[in-house]
Amino acid sequence: MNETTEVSLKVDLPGLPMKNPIMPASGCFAFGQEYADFYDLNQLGAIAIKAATREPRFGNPTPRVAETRAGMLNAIGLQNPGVDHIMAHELRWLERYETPILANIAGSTIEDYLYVAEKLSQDARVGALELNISCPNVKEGGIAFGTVPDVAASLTEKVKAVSEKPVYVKLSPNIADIVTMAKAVEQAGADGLSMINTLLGMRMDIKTMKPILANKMGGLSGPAIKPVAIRMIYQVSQAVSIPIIGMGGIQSVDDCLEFLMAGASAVAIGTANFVDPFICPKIIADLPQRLEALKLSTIEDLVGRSWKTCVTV
Amino acid sequence: MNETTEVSLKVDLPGLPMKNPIMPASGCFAFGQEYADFYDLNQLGAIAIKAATREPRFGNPTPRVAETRAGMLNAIGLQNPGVDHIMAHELRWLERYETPILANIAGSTIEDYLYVAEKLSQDARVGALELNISCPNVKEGGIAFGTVPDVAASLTEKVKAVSEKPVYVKLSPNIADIVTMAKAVEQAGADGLSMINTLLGMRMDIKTMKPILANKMGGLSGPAIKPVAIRMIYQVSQAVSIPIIGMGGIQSVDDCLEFLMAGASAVAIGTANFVDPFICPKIIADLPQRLEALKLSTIEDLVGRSWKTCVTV
Amino acid sequence: MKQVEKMTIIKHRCIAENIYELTLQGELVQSIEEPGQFVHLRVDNGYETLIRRPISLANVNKKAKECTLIYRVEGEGTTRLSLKCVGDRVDVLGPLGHGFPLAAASSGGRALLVGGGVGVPPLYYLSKALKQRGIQVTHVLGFASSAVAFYEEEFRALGPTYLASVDGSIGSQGFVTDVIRKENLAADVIYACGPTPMLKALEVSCPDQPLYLSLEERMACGIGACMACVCHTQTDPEGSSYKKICKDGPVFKAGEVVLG
Amino acid sequence: MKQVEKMTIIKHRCIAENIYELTLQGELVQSIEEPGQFVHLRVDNGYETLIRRPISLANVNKKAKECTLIYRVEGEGTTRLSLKCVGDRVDVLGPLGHGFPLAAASSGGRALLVGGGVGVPPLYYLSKALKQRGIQVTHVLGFASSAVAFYEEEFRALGPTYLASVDGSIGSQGFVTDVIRKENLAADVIYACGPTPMLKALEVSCPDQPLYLSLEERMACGIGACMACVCHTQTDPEGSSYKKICKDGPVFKAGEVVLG
Ligand SMILES: Cc1cc2nc3c(=O)[nH]c(=O)nc-3n(C[C@H](O)[C@H](O)[C@H](O)COP(=O)(O)OP(=O)(O)OC[C@H]3O[C@@H](n4cnc5c(N)ncnc54)[C@H](O)[C@@H]3O)c2cc1C
Ligand SMILES: Cc1cc2nc3c(=O)[nH]c(=O)nc-3n(C[C@H](O)[C@H](O)[C@H](O)COP(=O)(O)OP(=O)(O)OC[C@H]3O[C@@H](n4cnc5c(N)ncnc54)[C@H](O)[C@@H]3O)c2cc1C
Ligand SMILES: Cc1cc2nc3c(=O)[nH]c(=O)nc-3n(C[C@H](O)[C@H](O)[C@H](O)COP(=O)(O)O)c2cc1C
Ligand SMILES: Cc1cc2nc3c(=O)[nH]c(=O)nc-3n(C[C@H](O)[C@H](O)[C@H](O)COP(=O)(O)O)c2cc1C
Ligand code: FES
Ligand code: FES
Repeated sequence: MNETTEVSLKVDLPGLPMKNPIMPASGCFAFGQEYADFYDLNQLGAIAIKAATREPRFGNPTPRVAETRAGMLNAIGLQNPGVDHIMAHELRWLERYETPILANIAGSTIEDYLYVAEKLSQDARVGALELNISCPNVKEGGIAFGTVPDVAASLTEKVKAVSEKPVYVKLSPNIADIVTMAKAVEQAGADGLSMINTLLGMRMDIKTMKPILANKMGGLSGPAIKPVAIRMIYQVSQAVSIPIIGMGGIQSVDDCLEFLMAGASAVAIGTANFVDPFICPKIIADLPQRLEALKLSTIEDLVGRSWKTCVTV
Repeated sequence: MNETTEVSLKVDLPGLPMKNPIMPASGCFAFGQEYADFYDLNQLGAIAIKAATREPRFGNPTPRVAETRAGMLNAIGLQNPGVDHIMAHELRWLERYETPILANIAGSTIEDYLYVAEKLSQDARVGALELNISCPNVKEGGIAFGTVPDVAASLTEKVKAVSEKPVYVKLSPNIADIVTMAKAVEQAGADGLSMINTLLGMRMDIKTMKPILANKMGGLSGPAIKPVAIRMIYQVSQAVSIPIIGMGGIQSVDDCLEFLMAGASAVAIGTANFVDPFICPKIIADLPQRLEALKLSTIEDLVGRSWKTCVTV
Repeated sequence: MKQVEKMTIIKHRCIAENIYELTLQGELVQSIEEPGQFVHLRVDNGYETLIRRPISLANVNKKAKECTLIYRVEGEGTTRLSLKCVGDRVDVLGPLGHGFPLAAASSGGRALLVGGGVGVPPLYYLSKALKQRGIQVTHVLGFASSAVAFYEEEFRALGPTYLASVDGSIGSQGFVTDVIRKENLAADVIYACGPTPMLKALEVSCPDQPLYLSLEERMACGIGACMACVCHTQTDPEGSSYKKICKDGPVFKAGEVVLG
Repeated sequence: MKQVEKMTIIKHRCIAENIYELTLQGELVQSIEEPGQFVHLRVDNGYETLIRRPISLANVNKKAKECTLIYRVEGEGTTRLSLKCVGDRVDVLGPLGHGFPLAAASSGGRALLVGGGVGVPPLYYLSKALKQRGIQVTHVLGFASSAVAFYEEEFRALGPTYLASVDGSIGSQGFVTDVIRKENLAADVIYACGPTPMLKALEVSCPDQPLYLSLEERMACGIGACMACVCHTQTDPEGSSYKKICKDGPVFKAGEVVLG
């Protein structure tokens, strides 16, 4: 008990050899440039970049964000400069860092997804793909990919066929049975899961009596959704054998621990970056002492501790 | 603009002639006795009583509650003394008040539901039934009633057939497509909808590395879920023509207004009763001046204002 | 009568490692009926700590309209509470629950008060009330270590006081039940508050005297409406009969309810 | 360089109905580059107001390491901010964005500064900076009514100042554009900040002078990472090209972006 434990934060996920389990979540870190003004991005375990689509997208009209209790709504609408621009500029810029890149991809049609997946997977800077089948802010088709297991599985299979890199599927929480969905995409060849994306929500402006967001509905993120994320990860991690990148409301090192105990192998931090630009390095710095306090020496010792009955320590 | 408007808070719902749109939510007010120590229950628009089941139920082991960011989890497990006891004692006690009663009913089988519905609907004290098809804390069957539209519709139809009182169906938010569910139960004869019940969530205890709740998962309520509730009510109220009792995280008069603007005809207040036992009468007292500030004279003027394009004021 | 009041902090200090003594002033104090009752605190007006926290009354001064709570900094709510200053106001719901039956001990009789950790505070108010009624009080207080022990002198001023600690750093090493056995402490009635294992051990080791136990459970409403804090009765341990700790308790006679 | 700092409140007062003047002290002030930049405030450490609030710099004193913000109590965040006291610390991210180009006016030239409501504050810092560079400043300030008007004297000390109000209770009745027309105010460059309808009206009514507009949009990150605050460019009004108000703005040259 009293000997000093050598704590290792390393996590080895398909395509993502991470020096610690912390990455910024897609869409909450753009392509890293803005946060590079605050700290060295090499500190991060990985970086999930903003969703790429085939064509450049402007996204939704503004207002695009609204605050809620312990959360926020966003309806960005996948604004991005398109896969070609991202490869030519954003990924090139990221070459100066060693941190593995998880490239989030989105689309309205299967063809779009395949086009983007094939291209991005060939980029040397990309460690793995993250298939965003769950963006609530895109009107055409987006939702079906995320809520119908067969549709999600078939998309996953096709993306796997064209991708040279491991594929993570990012699951939507706007669904009755997350386990069936997770098993379907595992069966279809997914190398990992990211969960959860945002819950579909809305807020009214009391003065105008209209929705605050121009898009009316938006995705709810932040601490408010954490219990839903923990529950889903707890359920899914016991039903699948591929690793899970957990996210949804993480604001502190203890939140991270909860996700790992629930069954996530690594975590992503979204909304909290907007509150505190230094949140990722802060949590990374806090991890070793918290692990020690729990008398654990690796991150893996923690993964799924809430349901694993016997664990070799 | 400057003449004093006669503000009326009345809301007339099937079986529930309410003098104002505020009622405590089922399970958060027991059968009223405890709150009668704080204020006269005749102030309330209606009272939704705790779920009744055929047999008395102890419910789940403890701990049954856990706090989350801007919310709480509960896994009470429908503890109640059974329908016979409720009719013989709790409803008798409530005879001293004029406030209409919405009697929440739950069960594990269709037969259970029908037994309880028939009995309760014959009680003179009951204004309407609220069919809880969505309790996430009951293991056997509970979830299917709430997530499969056909199952919910068939249950609704059968309950309608045995009930002498209007029937509200209480919808679960743990579902991908709330509109299809709402339309199915409307089609099946529901007189109204209550929404939303709790989101299924979970929390870990960092010290023990285990779930805090003995039942592991529980229902998330409180301000955290409000954006999901508002979104669902906004979607459903435009798709059905039966009234909606809105709930999920209401803590203030402005929260109520948001629900009404989204499309609810009345609202229920749950978790906030635990925070402030006086919350219902406080909100009732705050309503007239807020209506006046919006230059509205009835609650109905507000219902669905966020999506109604032309309204006669 | 239960009420909700913004009470004023008139004293707040750290009395042991992570243990705070908080004195509040307000009208609500007049309604307090008996030791063992508790109050339900709203730590923030905001959403950090949405639900209230139950804390026992450790002392009551009706004339000064003051009551004292002693609490351990446990999680977020108590951490935030510990940062409040004299003059700040705290939203209090109370007094709640049924406390220790003073009448179970008759004047001139002997009462044994057994407390563990943050189960000790309500026993202080109890001991004072018993003493006032002419009852001889003996205390057995268990703490994890001397660092977190408190109120030793205060208890000694009321009657014989034995301490036990897990690490032996204060009093004798061991549990309160060890002390009771070793010192052969007898009484007409025993009152206890502390961790469930301690209460269970007492139930087993003191079967002959009337024994009253104060229980804890995670609570939401604190007034009997939410069903968060129930326990089975011993006559129907698997059935549907139950008691609410917040409303029927927190103090129960040993043998009445099943200890969690 | 942008930074995050807990700045200390050294002055905080109500200067008009629901309008507060807040002076903060800290190292961050050294990094402020130009008028029109803003800071992003975290009002609570908690979850009431999860995301930050953008507020313009209304005055900067680098020697004293002080900056002043003027804000209107609008919703929950600014309400809570208004309750903070001298000595309290506020978590500030800044300085952010690109401000008004001072070089657009040359020494001896004339600048017209047009503000509406809580768009007025950044113009004060701008006016001082212009004046220091030897530029003649004229101000046209619009307010809803005299009750919410502020800083009239401060502006008058820098140059001619015209007021307009919707209800005529202060200055002339009408909009700022009415004043500009009526008074025939001309300048080499116009700087404006205020509600979008005001900015649009200026774009239409002052097509000939260089015109710089400071825009507002609901923000999350404030640094260009979340894409909350974008607007279309006028060269590609329906397309995918865009500017971020937080990072590329909040000040744009008229004609550069589409006004929401
Ligand atoms: C009737 C009663 C009397 C009590 N009297 C005292 C006392 O005099 N002094 C004292 O130090 N403690 C007392 N406790 C325990 C005290 O309520 C908890 O330590 C406290 O609520 C922890 O809150 P937190 O915000 O620090 O922890 P958090 O972990 O942030 O609390 C989260 C939630 O869990 C609940 N919770 C956490 N731990 C406990 C616990 N052990 N028991 C009940 N609820 C818990 C909280 O009330 C809250 O709802 C009493 C409990 C009960 C039921
Ligand atoms: C670059 C910039 C500079 C600004 N400078 C000033 C200033 O100097 N003085 C001043 O009084 N106001 C200024 N504002 C407006 C100010 O940011 C909002 O009034 C304030 O955020 C409202 O917050 P709240 O918590 O009171 O309202 P809430 O309604 O509780 O806010 C909820 C959310 O909406 C956002 N929000 C609400 N209204 C606005 C708005 N009008 N503009 C942008 N976001 C909004 C908030 O930032 C927050 O994220 C500025 C805005 C921007 C974008
Ligand atoms: C402004 C914003 C933009 C987002 N954009 C994306 C995106 O492009 N692709 C994606 O898969 N998820 C996106 N998300 C979802 C986040 O990656 C994350 O799953 C979610 O916000 C929950 O985590 P959090 O609570 O830590 O923010 C976005 C979230 C926010 C708040
Ligand atoms: C402790 C607790 C018990 C509940 N019991 C019931 C119940 O018996 N029947 C039911 O339909 N809903 C029950 N609910 C759900 C509430 O009625 C309500 O739908 C939900 O809590 C959302 O509202 P709120 O955020 O205002 O609490 C319960 C909620 C809580 C917190
Ligand atoms: S805490 Fe609600 S019934 Fe006891
Ligand atoms: S506020 Fe995030 S990009 Fe501007």
